[in-house]
Amino acid sequence: MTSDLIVFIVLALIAIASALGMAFSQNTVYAALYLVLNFIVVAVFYLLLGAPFIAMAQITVYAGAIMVLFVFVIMLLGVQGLPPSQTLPWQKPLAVLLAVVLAVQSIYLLLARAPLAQTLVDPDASINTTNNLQQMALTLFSDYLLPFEITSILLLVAMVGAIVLSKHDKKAGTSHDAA
Amino acid sequence: MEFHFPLLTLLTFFPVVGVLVILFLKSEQKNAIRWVALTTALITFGISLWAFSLFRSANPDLQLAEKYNWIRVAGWNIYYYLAVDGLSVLLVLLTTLLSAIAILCTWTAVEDRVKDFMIFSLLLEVGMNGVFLAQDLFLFYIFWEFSLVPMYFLIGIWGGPRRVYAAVKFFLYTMAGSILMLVAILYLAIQTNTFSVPDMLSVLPGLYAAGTISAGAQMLLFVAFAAAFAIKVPMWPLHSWLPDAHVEAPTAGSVILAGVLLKMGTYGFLRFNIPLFPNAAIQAAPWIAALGTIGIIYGAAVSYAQQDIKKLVAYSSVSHLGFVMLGLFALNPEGVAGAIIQMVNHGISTGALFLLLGMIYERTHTRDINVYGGLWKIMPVYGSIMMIASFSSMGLPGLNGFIGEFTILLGAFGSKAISNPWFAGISAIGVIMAAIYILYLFQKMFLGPAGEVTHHHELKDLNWREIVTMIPLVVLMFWIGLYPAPFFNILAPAVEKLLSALPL
Amino acid sequence: MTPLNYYIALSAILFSIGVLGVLVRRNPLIIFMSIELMLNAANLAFVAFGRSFEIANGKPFFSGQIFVFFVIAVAAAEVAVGLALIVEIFKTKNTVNIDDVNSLKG
Amino acid sequence: MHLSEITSSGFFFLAPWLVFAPLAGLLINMIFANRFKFSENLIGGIASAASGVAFIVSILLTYSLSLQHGEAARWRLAEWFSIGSLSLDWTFRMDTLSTTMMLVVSGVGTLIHIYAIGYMREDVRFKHEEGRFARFFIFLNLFLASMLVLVSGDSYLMLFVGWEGVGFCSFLLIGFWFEMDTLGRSSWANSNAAKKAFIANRVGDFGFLIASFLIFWNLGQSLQFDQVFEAAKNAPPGVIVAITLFLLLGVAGKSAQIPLYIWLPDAMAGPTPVSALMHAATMVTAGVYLVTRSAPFYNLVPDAQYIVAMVGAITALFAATIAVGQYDIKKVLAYSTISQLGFMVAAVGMGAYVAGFFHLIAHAFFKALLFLSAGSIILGIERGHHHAEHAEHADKSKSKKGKKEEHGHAEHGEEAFDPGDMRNMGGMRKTMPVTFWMYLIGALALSGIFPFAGFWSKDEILLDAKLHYPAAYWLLTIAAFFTAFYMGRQIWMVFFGEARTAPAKHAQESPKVMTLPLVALAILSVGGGALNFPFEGFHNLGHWLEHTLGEVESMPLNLQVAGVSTLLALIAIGISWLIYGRKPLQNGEPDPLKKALGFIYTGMENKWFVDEGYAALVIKPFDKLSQFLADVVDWRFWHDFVHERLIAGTYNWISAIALDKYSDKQGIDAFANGLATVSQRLSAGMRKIQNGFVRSYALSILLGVVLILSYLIFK
Repeated sequence: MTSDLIVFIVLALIAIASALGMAFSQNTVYAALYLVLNFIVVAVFYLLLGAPFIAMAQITVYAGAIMVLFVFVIMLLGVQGLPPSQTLPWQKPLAVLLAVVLAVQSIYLLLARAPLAQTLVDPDASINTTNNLQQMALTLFSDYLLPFEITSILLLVAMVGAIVLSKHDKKAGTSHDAA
Repeated sequence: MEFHFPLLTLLTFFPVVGVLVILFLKSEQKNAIRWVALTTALITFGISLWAFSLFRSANPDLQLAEKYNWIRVAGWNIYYYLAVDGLSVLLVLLTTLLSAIAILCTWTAVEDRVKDFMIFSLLLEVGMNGVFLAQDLFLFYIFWEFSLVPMYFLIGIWGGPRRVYAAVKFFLYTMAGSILMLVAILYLAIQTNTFSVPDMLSVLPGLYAAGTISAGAQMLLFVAFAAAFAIKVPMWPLHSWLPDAHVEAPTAGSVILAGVLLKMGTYGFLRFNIPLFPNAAIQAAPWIAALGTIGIIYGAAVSYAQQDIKKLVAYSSVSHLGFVMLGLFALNPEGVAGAIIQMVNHGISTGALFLLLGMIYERTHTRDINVYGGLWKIMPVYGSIMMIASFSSMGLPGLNGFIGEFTILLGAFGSKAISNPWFAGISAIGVIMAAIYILYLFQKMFLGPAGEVTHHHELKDLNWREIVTMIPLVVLMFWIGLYPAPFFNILAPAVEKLLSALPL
Repeated sequence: MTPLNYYIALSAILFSIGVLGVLVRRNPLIIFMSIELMLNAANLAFVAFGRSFEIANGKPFFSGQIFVFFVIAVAAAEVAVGLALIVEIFKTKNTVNIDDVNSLKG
Repeated sequence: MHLSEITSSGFFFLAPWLVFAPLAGLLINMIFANRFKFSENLIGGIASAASGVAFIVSILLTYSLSLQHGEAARWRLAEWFSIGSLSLDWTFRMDTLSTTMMLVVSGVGTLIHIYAIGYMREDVRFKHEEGRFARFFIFLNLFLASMLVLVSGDSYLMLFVGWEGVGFCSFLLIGFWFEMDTLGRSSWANSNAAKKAFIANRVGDFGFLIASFLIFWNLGQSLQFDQVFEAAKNAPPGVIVAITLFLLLGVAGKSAQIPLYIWLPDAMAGPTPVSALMHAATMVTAGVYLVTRSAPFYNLVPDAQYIVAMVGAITALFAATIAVGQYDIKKVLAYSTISQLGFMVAAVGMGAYVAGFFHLIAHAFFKALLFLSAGSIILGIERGHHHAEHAEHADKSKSKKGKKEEHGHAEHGEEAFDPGDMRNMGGMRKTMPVTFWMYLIGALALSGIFPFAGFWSKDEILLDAKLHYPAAYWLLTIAAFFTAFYMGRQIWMVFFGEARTAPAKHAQESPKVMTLPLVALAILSVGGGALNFPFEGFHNLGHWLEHTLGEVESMPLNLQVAGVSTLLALIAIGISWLIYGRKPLQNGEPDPLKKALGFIYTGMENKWFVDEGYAALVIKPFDKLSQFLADVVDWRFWHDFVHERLIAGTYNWISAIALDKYSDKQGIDAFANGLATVSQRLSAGMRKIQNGFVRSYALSILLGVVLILSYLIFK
C-alpha cells in the first residue's frame, strides 16, 4: 500500500462523510460547511490527478464564490429547521434503497465495463509537467474557443435572469400578459 | 463544394426573425405585431422571388442546393439539404404568397391573442417552406411534423365552437399516417445508408435490380409513404378530418390549410412516391386513379348537399385534389404538369374562396347558405370577385382552373400507366358536377332575392384592404388561365426528367 | 499509485449521496447543494478518466479538465438563477418547504 | 407540318383585334363607367363602337381572304402552353367559314348593341336599377369577345375556350335580373334559369371535352384543325364515330337540341337583346358551326351523319309543336329557335353544310329581327302599362300612391302584369306600326314565304333532305308547317283584333335607336336570300365556303319541294287565320285550339312535360343521391360511425377498461366526448403520480435511471 493510496483512502472517507453530513444535517449552515469541506477534498483529488488549475478553480469558484452565495441566501431566509413531515411517507425508504442500488449499479458498470478502469493513476507521472497549465489554456482557447465564448454568454444570461427575478415590478399582477 | 449564399436557408427561416421581433412586442401592440408579421411575410415572399430569379427553368436538376453534413452516427448520413427544382419552385412561391395573404386577411378577423396568432402563422410558414425545400428525408420529416404544430394551435385556439375536437382530429389523423412513413424512411435509410433523396435515387435502382429490396417490399414502402400523403391530400376515403378542420379553422387557417398544407400531400407523392418507388408507382397508378376518380365524383356530389358554405368548399377540395391525384398518376408529362398546375390553381382558387367566405363571415357570423341571397346587388365588388373565384374553381376556360383540369384529364385519358380512358371519362363528369355545386353556392349566396341575413346586418362592400388581399389572386387566376406558358416552361424540364426515370 | 477504480467508485458513491439528498430533503437549499455534490462527483469522474487516458496514451489530454471547467461555469450560472428563484419562492410563499410548493399537481 | 401557313400578308395582322376590340370596350366600361358617371349613351356608344370595330375588322379580314381566293390564313398571337406532346398557341384562323361567322356575329351583334342602348335605358328604369346599365354592356362585350374567339380559334381547345366563354356570358346575361322573375317579382326564377342554362351547356361541354381527348390521343396528338383532319383520314372509323357522337353531345348542349334543349326557353329570362343576340342569332348556332368545322370527321362516317340529321329533324318538329301551345311571345320565339336550329343541325348532319350555313345566316337576320321586335312590343306595353297605372293613380288617393311607389315596381297590383303574354296584347298594329311591319317581315321570312330569306334557305335544306334522308325530309316539312302556323297565330293574336288589356291599348311605339336596327335587320331578312340563290352562277355562299369545306354540291331550285313547302306554309297561315284571325281572342278566353285538340294541346302547352320529366328522372335523383352521400354515407356512416364510433370509440373503450373498470358504459361515445373522457381518466390516473411534490418527481426519475442501468447490466 503506497502512501498516495493511503492519502486517497483517508480523503475519500472524509469526502463521503462530509457528503453524508451535508445530506442529512438538520442545520442548513452546517450542511453548507460540510459541502465546503467536501469541495476542498475533491480539490485535493484534482491535484492528485494532475489538474492543478481545476483544483484552484474548484476552490475559488465552488468552495469560495458559490458557497458564499449559498450562505448568504441561508442567512437571508433564516436557518430554522423544518418540522418533520408526514407527506410522502414512503419516499425516504424508497429513496435510500434506490440510491444504494444506483451506487452499486454505477460502480459495477463503471468498473466492469470501462476500458481504462484498471489503469493506475500516478500523481507523479512524467507528463504532469509545469507547462500543464499553459497547454491547457492553449487547448481551451483554440479547440474550445466557441464553447468558452458561449459560456460567457450563458453567465451573462444568468446574471440578467437573476436580476430580473429579484427585481420587483410594482405593476406586476395588473397586466396579464397573454403570451 | 463551393460556398454560396445560403438563400434557401434564409428563405426558410426568415419568418423566425419576425417571430423574434414579435416576441419583444407587448401583446397590446396589436397593430405593430400585425405590421411586423406582414412585413416579415412580404420579405419572405420577396426572398422567394429572389430565389426564383436565380432559378433556371431550363435546368431540370435541383438548384440553389445547400448540402451540409448534419448528423453522422453509425453509418447514417443525415444532411441538412435544401434545394429547389421545377417541381417545387411554384409551390414555394405559392406558400410565401399565401402566407402573406393569410396574415393580411386576419387584420380585423383576429382580435384575440394577436401575438400568438402571428407567431404561429410565421412558424407555420417555416414548416411549409421547409417541406417543399428539404431534399433529405430526415429533414423533410422534421419539417413535415413541425408544420402540424402551429396549425394545430391555429385551429385549436382561434377556431369555431368545436375547435378543439377539430384540431385534435386534424393532428391525430395526419400524425397517424406519418408514423408509417417514418418507419418506411428508416427502412430506406438503412438500406441505402443515406437520408438524402438524390443519393437514394442513385442507389435504389441497383437495389431493386439486385433484389435487395423486393418488389413486394417496394410496394409496402410505397404504401407506407402513400398513407402519410394520402391522409394529408386528403384522398377519398381518408378525407374525414378535412371538413371538420376547415369548418372550425379561422379564415387564415383555412386558406393555408387548403392552399398549402393539402399540397404537401400531393407534393409528397410527386417528390417521393413516384421517383423512389417507380415500379410500385406504375403498379399502383390504376388504383390511385380509381380513388382519385371516386374522390372527384364523391366530393362534388357531397359538396352539393352542404348547407354550410365552408363545408361546401371543403368538400370541393376533395374533388379538386382527386383531379390532382389522377393527373399525378397518369405518369405522363401532360398529367403530371397539369397536376402541379392544378395544385397551384387549387391554392389560388380555393384559397380565394375561403378568403371571401371569411370576409362575409366576419360581417354576418353565419355559415348557413340559406340565409344568404342577393348579395351581388348589395356588395357588387364582392360579388364580382367571388364570381371570378368560383368560376376559376369550376374550371372555366380563360381562368386558371381550366388549364389544370384540361391537362390532367387529357393526360389521364391517354395515360399508359392508368391504361384505361374510363377514369378520365368519368372524372370529366366531375366537371359538370363542379358546375352544379359551384353554381349552387354562387346562386344561393349572390343571386336571387335578398336573403334573411341582409335584414339583420348592414352589409358593406369590401374595403381596400380586402380588395388588396384579393388582387394578387385574381391576377394570377387570369394569368394562369390566359397565358400559362411560363408556368409550364418552369415545370416541363423537371417533369420530363422525373418521368424519364420511370420504367414505362 | 491509486487505481482509477477507486476514483470511479468514490465518484459513484458521492453521486448517490447527492441523489439521496435531493430525494429526502425538503429544504430547497439543501436539495440544491446536493445537486452541486452530484455535479462534483461527475467532475471527479471526468478528471480521473482524463488522467487515466493521458497515462494510457502517454500524451497530454485536457478535454476532461476543460469539461470540468465548463461544468463549473454552468454551475455558477445555475446557482445564480436557482438561488434567485428560491428567494422569490420564499417571498411569495413565505416558506422554504419544498412540499408546500406543489402547485404543479394535476 | 402545318397545312396552312402562318401568314403575314393582308389585313390578317388585325385578327387579334376581333377579340381585343370588345375586350377594350369592356375594360373601359368596367373601369371608368361607374367611376366617372358616364352617361348611358356614352356607355352604350363605347360598347357599340367596340362591336363595330370588330365588324370592320371582320370585313377587312374577309376582304384579305378574298384577295387570296379564300386560301385559309392563320395568325399566331402568342404561345399558349406546351407540355409533353401537347402544344397549343393562341392562333386565329381566317378561312371562308370562320370569316362568314365573324361577319354574322359582329354585324348582327353591332345592330343589337345599338338596339340595346334604347332597350336597356327603359328596362333599367322599369326595374329601378339604373346602376346596372353599364354592367349589361360589359357582359355583352364579353360575350362578343368569347364568340369571336369561338369562331376564329385555330384549334379545338381555343374553340372550346370561346365555347365555354359564351356559355358563361349566357349565364351572366340570363341571370342579369338575378333577383326577380321575368315579371319583375322578387324570386329565384331568373337565377334558376341561368343556372339551368349553364349546367345544360356543361353537359354538352363534357361531350366536347371527351371528344377532344379522343382527338388528341388518336389523331396525331394535336388539337389543331388541319393536323387532326389530316390524321383523321387514316384513323379507324370507330374512333371517328365516337368523336363525332361526343361532339354531337356538345352540339346538343350549345345549340339546344334534344335532349339538352330545355335550357333555351328558360333563357328568355334574360333581357330581350340578349335573347336576340345569343339565344337566337349567334351563340346557339355555335353547334352548327362546330359540326361544319368538323365536316372532315362527319364526312368519314355516314352513320354518325344520319344520327345528327335525325336529332336535328326530330328536334325541329318537337320544338315546333311546343311553340304552338305557348302564350309568351318570347317563349314562342324560343321554341321556334330550337326548331330552326334543328333544321340547321339536320342540314349539316346531312352533309349539306352550305344549306345549313345559309339557314344559319338567314335565321340570324330574321330571328334577331323577331326577337328585337318582340322586345319592342314588350317595352311598348310596359310603357302603356305605366301610362295606364298613372291614369289609375290619378283617381285614387295620394297616400296609396305614395305607398305603392315605396314598394317599387315589383309589387304593383295584386297580380303582376305580364307584358310578354300574348293574351294581354291584341290590335297592336295600330299602336306600334313600325314594329308591326318589321315583325311581319320577320314572321314571313321564318315561315319560308317567297321571296324572303327563309324561303331560300329552308328550301335548300328540304331539298337536300329529300335527296338523302327521306325520313328527315318529312319531319322537317311538317315542322315547317307548324312554323308557319305558330307564326300566323302570333301575328293574329298580337297585332290584330282589339286590345285585350289597357296597357296594350296605350302601348307606344319605340324610339328610333331601337327601330333603326329593326329596319336594317328587316332589309337583310328580305334580301338575305341573295347570298345563295339556287340558280346557276348565284351560289355565292356555296362557292365561298367551298374553299374551306371542299367540293360542295350546288342545288338547283326544285319546284316540287319549294312548292310543297310554300303551299303548306300558306295553308298553315290560313288555318291560323281561321282559328285566331277571323274571330279575335277575347280577354280571359282560353285558346280555341284547346277545345279542338284536347289533351294534345295540354301537352303542347306544358312542353310535353319534359321539364317535369327531367326533374323527376335526373334532378331529384341527383339531389337525393347527393343528400344521401353527404348525410348518410359521408357524415353519419363514415364520419360519425366509422371514425367516431368504431375508431375513436374502440380506443376510448379500451382506454376506459384499462383505466377505470367502473365506467365503460360511457366509453362508446362521440369522439370529442370520448377524447375528453380519455384524457380525464388518464389524468385521474396520472394525478396520483402528479402530486406536485418535486421530490417524488425526482424519485421517479431516479427509478427510471436505475431501471435503465439494470437493463444495461443485464442485457
